Amino acid sequence: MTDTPTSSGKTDELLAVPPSSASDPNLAVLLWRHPSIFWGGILLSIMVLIAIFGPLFTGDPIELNPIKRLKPPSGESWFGTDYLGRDTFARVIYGARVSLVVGLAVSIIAVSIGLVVGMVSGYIRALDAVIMRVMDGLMSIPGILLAIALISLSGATMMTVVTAIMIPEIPRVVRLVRSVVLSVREEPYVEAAIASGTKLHLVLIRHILPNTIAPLIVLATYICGSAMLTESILGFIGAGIPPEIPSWGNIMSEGRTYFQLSPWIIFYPGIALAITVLAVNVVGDGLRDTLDPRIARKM
Amino acid sequence: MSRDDAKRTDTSVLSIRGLTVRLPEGADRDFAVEDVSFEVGAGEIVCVVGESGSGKSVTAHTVMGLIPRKDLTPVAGEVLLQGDELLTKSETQLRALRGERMAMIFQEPMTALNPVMKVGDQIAEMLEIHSPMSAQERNTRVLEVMQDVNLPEPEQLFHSYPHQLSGGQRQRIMIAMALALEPGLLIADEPTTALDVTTQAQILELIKDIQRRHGTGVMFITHDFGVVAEIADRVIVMQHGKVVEQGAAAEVIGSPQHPYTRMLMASVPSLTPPAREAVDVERPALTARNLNKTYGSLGWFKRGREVHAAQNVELVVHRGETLGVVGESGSGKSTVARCIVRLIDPTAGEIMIAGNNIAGLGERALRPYRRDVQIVFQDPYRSLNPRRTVGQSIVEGPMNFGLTKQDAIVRARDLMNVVGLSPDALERFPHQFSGGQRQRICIARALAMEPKVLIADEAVSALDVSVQAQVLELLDDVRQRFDLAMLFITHDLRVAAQVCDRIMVMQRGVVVEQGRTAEVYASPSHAYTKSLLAAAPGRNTTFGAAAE
Amino acid sequence: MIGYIFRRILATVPVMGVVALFVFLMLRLSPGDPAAVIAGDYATAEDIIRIREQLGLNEPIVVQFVTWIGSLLQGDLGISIFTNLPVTTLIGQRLEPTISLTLTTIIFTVVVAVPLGTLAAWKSGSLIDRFVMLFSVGGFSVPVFVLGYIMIYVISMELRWLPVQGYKSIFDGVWPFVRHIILPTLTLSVIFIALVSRMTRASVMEVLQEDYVRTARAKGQSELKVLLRHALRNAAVPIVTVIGLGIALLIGGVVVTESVYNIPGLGRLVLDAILKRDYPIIQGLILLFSFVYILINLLIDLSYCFFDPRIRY
Amino acid sequence: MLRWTKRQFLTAAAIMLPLSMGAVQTATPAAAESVLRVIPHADLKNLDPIWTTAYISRNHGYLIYDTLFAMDESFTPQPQMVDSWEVSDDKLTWTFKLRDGLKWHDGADVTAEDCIASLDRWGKRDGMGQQLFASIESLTAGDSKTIVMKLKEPYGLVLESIGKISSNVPFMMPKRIAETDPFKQIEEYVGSGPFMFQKDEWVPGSKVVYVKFNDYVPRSEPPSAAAGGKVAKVDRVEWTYFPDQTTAMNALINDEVDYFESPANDLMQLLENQEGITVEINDPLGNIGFARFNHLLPPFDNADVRRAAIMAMKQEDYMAGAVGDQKFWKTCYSVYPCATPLENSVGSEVMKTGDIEKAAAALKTAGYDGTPVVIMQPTDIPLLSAFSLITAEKLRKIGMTVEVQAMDWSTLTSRRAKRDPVADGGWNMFHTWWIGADVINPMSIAFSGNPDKGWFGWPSDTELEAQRAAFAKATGVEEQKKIAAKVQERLWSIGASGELGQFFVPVAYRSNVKGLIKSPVQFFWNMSVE
Repeated sequence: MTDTPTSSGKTDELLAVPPSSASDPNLAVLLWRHPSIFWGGILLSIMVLIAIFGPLFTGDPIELNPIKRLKPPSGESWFGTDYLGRDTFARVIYGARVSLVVGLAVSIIAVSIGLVVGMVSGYIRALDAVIMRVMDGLMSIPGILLAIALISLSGATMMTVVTAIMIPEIPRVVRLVRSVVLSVREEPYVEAAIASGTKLHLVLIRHILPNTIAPLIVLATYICGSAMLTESILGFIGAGIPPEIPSWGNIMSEGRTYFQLSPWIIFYPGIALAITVLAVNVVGDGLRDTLDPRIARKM
Repeated sequence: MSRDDAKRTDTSVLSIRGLTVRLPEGADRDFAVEDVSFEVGAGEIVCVVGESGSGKSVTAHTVMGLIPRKDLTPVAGEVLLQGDELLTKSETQLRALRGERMAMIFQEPMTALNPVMKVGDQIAEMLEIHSPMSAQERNTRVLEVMQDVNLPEPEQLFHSYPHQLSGGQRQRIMIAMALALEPGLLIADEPTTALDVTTQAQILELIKDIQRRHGTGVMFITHDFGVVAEIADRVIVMQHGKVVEQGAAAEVIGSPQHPYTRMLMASVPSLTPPAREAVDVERPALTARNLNKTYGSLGWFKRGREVHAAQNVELVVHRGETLGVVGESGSGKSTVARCIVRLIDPTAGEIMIAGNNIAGLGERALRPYRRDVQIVFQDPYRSLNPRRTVGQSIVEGPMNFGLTKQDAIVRARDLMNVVGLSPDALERFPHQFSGGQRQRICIARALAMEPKVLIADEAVSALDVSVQAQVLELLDDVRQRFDLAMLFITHDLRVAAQVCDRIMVMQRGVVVEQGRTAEVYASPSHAYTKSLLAAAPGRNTTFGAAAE
Repeated sequence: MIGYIFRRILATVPVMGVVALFVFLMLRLSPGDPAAVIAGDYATAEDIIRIREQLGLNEPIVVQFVTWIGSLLQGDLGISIFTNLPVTTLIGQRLEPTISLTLTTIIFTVVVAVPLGTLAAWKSGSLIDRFVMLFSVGGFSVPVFVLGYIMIYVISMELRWLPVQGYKSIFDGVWPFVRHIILPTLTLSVIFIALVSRMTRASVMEVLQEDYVRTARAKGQSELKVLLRHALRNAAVPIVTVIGLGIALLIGGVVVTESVYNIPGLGRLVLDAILKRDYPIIQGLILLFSFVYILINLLIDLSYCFFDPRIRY
Repeated sequence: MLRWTKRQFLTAAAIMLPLSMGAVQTATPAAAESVLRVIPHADLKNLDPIWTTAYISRNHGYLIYDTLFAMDESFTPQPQMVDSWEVSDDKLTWTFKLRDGLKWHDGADVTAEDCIASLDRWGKRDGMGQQLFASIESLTAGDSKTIVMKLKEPYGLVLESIGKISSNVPFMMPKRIAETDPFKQIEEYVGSGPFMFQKDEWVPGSKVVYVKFNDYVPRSEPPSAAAGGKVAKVDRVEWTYFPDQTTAMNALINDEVDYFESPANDLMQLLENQEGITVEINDPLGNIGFARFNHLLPPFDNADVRRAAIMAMKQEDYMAGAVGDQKFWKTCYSVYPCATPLENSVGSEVMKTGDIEKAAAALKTAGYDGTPVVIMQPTDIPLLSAFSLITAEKLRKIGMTVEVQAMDWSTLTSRRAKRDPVADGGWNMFHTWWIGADVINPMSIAFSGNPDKGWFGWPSDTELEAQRAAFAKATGVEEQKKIAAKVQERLWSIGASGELGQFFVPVAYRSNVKGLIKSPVQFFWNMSVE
């Protein structure tokens, strides 16, 4: 059916405006049209600033003070203290660093690996079947379960946690990249490049790769959000980042027993986590709507 | 306003007066349509013609009340349906009118029908909404209208889903649905554009027939002057949201008054092939022998379902010559083109370029021959990488073959001149160009490779008629200038007549006829060729002043 | 059709193989030693070695794998290291609560999320849409356990409306079952509702752009029927798909939810097993979960032809 | 092509649902039965209290099995299954006669043969059992109710051993079960205790059910710890395990359970204020916090370094930090639990120091060379996790290089068995606690000085071993006390372990529960629900 003549598209004609290109969003217009990106971005920037500079201004997040354990929020310790008398405020501020690092590390690594694997899978037919079976297998194992198993079996370090959260995310990336590659490789401009003797790796890098960037940025924000959430759940279950590192998940996990006695231990990191993940997701939604609303179905 | 407007108002089913619709902020102009006035009388077919962006569809959708009101706001004028003002009606009131007193059919019947509902039910839905009929009565009536639009075995088709029908049948279902309640006004928005030429002829015939029998007023939107010539009683010509000319069909087509109309008419390619210089037959640039492409193979578990997209195709194109490949969708003409460019691998046969068979070469061995065959695609919006400048796109190929960047840019600048664009435009991105300009860039990109063979795969099909003429001229020009062998793939017999030295007609993967263009058009030997030519709309009409 | 089902089932074999191999290697290559755990506080090195031998942990890894796959094919998931009971028995005991919880969650989710998403798509850009989107983004942002605790605290402890914890079988009475399942279902549903309503919205929004919706409106069809009859059914395939893919998410949530509400289901079983290095249970359960996931997604694939007559196998 | 209508689909789903659920059998108690609903301190994973030392399995054992002797409140062995016993003058022949009316849950009579097989199996697993059996020449049945034990040499702890209150308790099982390989778990659960185990209702990881054994004949004496009459006063005991403390507490408050065996100390504030809930300390001995060094690896292969580290460990800090409310802990510088017969203060100055500066000075003198200390932190056990963090902070303050390695308890248990250098997966320190009853005398493995057979950490001290051997043979109470003090002095002088204080885990229960027995072990007889 490739040779059916079609008009340039009904909506274009209806609106009598030339088809806009997705590749040149004017930033000001973009923010104006999508206030969610604006507000989400501001929120996220604040969190990033807190993560970077916050710990410079707070007390020591790991200093023990058994005498002052489980004290409610006060002028001295704004978010109260935990069961070892550590300052929850300092810990929550420091936790922002941990959560963001985990979120970023997971999304960047997962996207990078998934990008390579997805491109290979989408372009090299011989490997496609094998790779996709492995990805199907990986995808069929519930992510959290896989992460818990990996971590508790290989020992909890920052590295293993990031790896364990990342591995279940890879199939999503691979599938997305592969679907983009499969659809873009049929584009006439890709065929034109092939017809003019462009080598495979150049075709992939010049013509196909750029098409994956927009959806990948969006997916990366979602992965970042869900990685932070997963980190907290792992921490809660007791299979997360080493507990001496005050990640939000760990703080909440340690406050678990004291939920009714000292709710602030769970409340503040919970709020911080929810706000951060919310900001990340809102930015992701905004980017998705801006870059390509149709991505929604691929994710 | 013309003098007989006042008189006609009484019998008008649709009367549009001074309609102005505002575009949302940020569009390239303020109004989608501006001060548009025309009438559609009962029993009359009024064609609204214009190129893309002329506002013809907006007008139609405004009448139906199907425009998104927050984006497109009617700010002035009135729209009277059988005397009732539509613009002031509430959504509920409009809903009652739609289907009952005005109905619409669309360009692409495949997408216009709900894919998950039986077609019979979709027609019945129309009755269910507007009439108090029982289910039994509805079904009877559905079968009646299906019979009315000449659908074979309506009882059986009733229970079919859209994807099980052919394109023509689907459009008949749409028409049946639109006419189920015998509305006074039928709006047809490019209803035959997506159809093959033979089907198109049948559907046009059907619309005319039905309209005649039911006395319906038809507002027919099209960009194809052949169709206009076939069907129109009166013609409204629109440009940039304004009506530039209207009048009886014969007058507008035969002796257009407005310069724009005249230009349009002049651009319509004639079905009569012009005289062309004879071509040196001794210089074959491309030869295909016994070319076959079969899809579908035996998988481990799948039963083999084979499709012969191309069967035993033989062709020769000489330097300086244009070979046209004509056929309807599914005829295999694009498959042949893509095999020759080796975007797909032929299943069997030989493709000889400069004495070498490239049919079975691997990618590495093939690369040196890539430059000899270049292709220009149909869709100008997808043929250029939107993220790379025009210059980058053009120099990519030559640089693959060892040209330095400077030399490649020099060549690109030259070629931009050749295709009629400013060399300075190399720094720009594709979205800054119109469709016709992009197609020129694609031609420049192909030429940059210094090919021996240029394949134009429906290269002008997506363009407006005025742009189409220019691009055709350019193609013919470069063929001569660079002594190219050109393979011109098209479904449009008019276009083929203008540029091809020889013609090859394909049907279901097989070449059914081959010969010099003038001869084939004058005396087709194969029945299929005959039917194609007979179906070409407006074949008996001369567009524009004959003198021009 | 039957041929297709057969092929699809056959096609799950390599996927299950991948899962099995992956799970096996992951467990065997990890540093924890179940023998030491079993031996307990007072064990000597010799005891540990003896236990290792009993468990066959000294065999070459390939032999262990082959042995394991062999018994797996006979439906034998092995014996739990700690409780000395067959894994199949342990899974059997825990099946009902987990199935009940997931089913009530899926039903509740579909009942809530699909109308919500459709409404949001229809009123796209409106206040309702904003609210639904906010809820769906919010649903993705709050950790399940925090939600669980808050619900317990407010609904069970402060208001005393529902029990705090536990599970009652539906066979012991519908009312106790319902009372115990409400809170876990609500907790588990939030993220799932967020997911499904967001997909419904996206999918319905896309369908609403389609020509046939315009056709339906051109017929004068009412908006409600346009949504129900034309939009929703065409939007069904991606919605159903996301429900299937979401099963993995759901199983993850089950682990936490069962912990918080003290429901003796598979989620807690697997969590306990992982923390105690009870290899046979971990292997068995991850395989079971994967199998269920693959099976459900197979069923969903097959359901496509119910939603979309264009799809034939 | 298979075509399903929507209705058919729903019907099919409705049919399949109960089918899949029907596979699970559930039983419900009859309405009139009295049920004691308990949240046990741990999940019962193992049903063989001889095979495992897990306390939860021991508690399970006390429900369904009986013992020959049992400790009373003053930790004196009293006869339980035994009716009367005699010791020959040379203290080499012990003759025990069983009570009348003892029956197994399957209806058979309890015989001497059964008991001998049971003791045999226990003697192969339990540390005290191994010691006892090393002195036993023969163990034979006189008649169906008489057990005759002949010793090679006089042994001071015969009754203390077979009346041992905590793991592994020598529970009596029928001969056929007791003949199971001691290194394999038993697969049949028949005892002669006051309750019967309901295997059908057991859901590992969640629920355990016991019902009253109607044929049990309790002794006539009032209950006193493990001794005295074991009268089952409820028809059913149901254990439901809660992994989540908050949920468990809420369940108790909401009257969904009756008895909460080991609530976190911090929850006590909340529970105490609830109407209808009683909180009390049921275990007079409590638990002893333990910081264990690896004596094989530097820097803790040096006794002076160990002693310096111990000097830094201020018990108040550990107890306040990890346990909290002062109601639930006290300092205790005796290696034997305070308020038990062998408590003393010999040599404990080092533990009492609790001073960073003094410890730092001592460390300097000891010649610490900066070797890093790897502390294993079991993150799934909050108390030990806190101990680890507090130790780490203290050791850093006295100038040691410390690396805290987080892991779960099961990883820790496997890793602590490794004697390899740190680089190869070894370790320097971990924390745990002993229940008071387990360290009540020098025979506890916690005090071993034999690096081959001793407990993880492997102190090597021949003098310590000699003293412990002497204790085993000592027969008089005063002599035992004297030797015990010597053992303690030796333990402190080699810095075997740090002791972090004595803490008590209270129980919380609804006020309609009556008849709790004060004891370091949780017993369920004599308890009733009103």
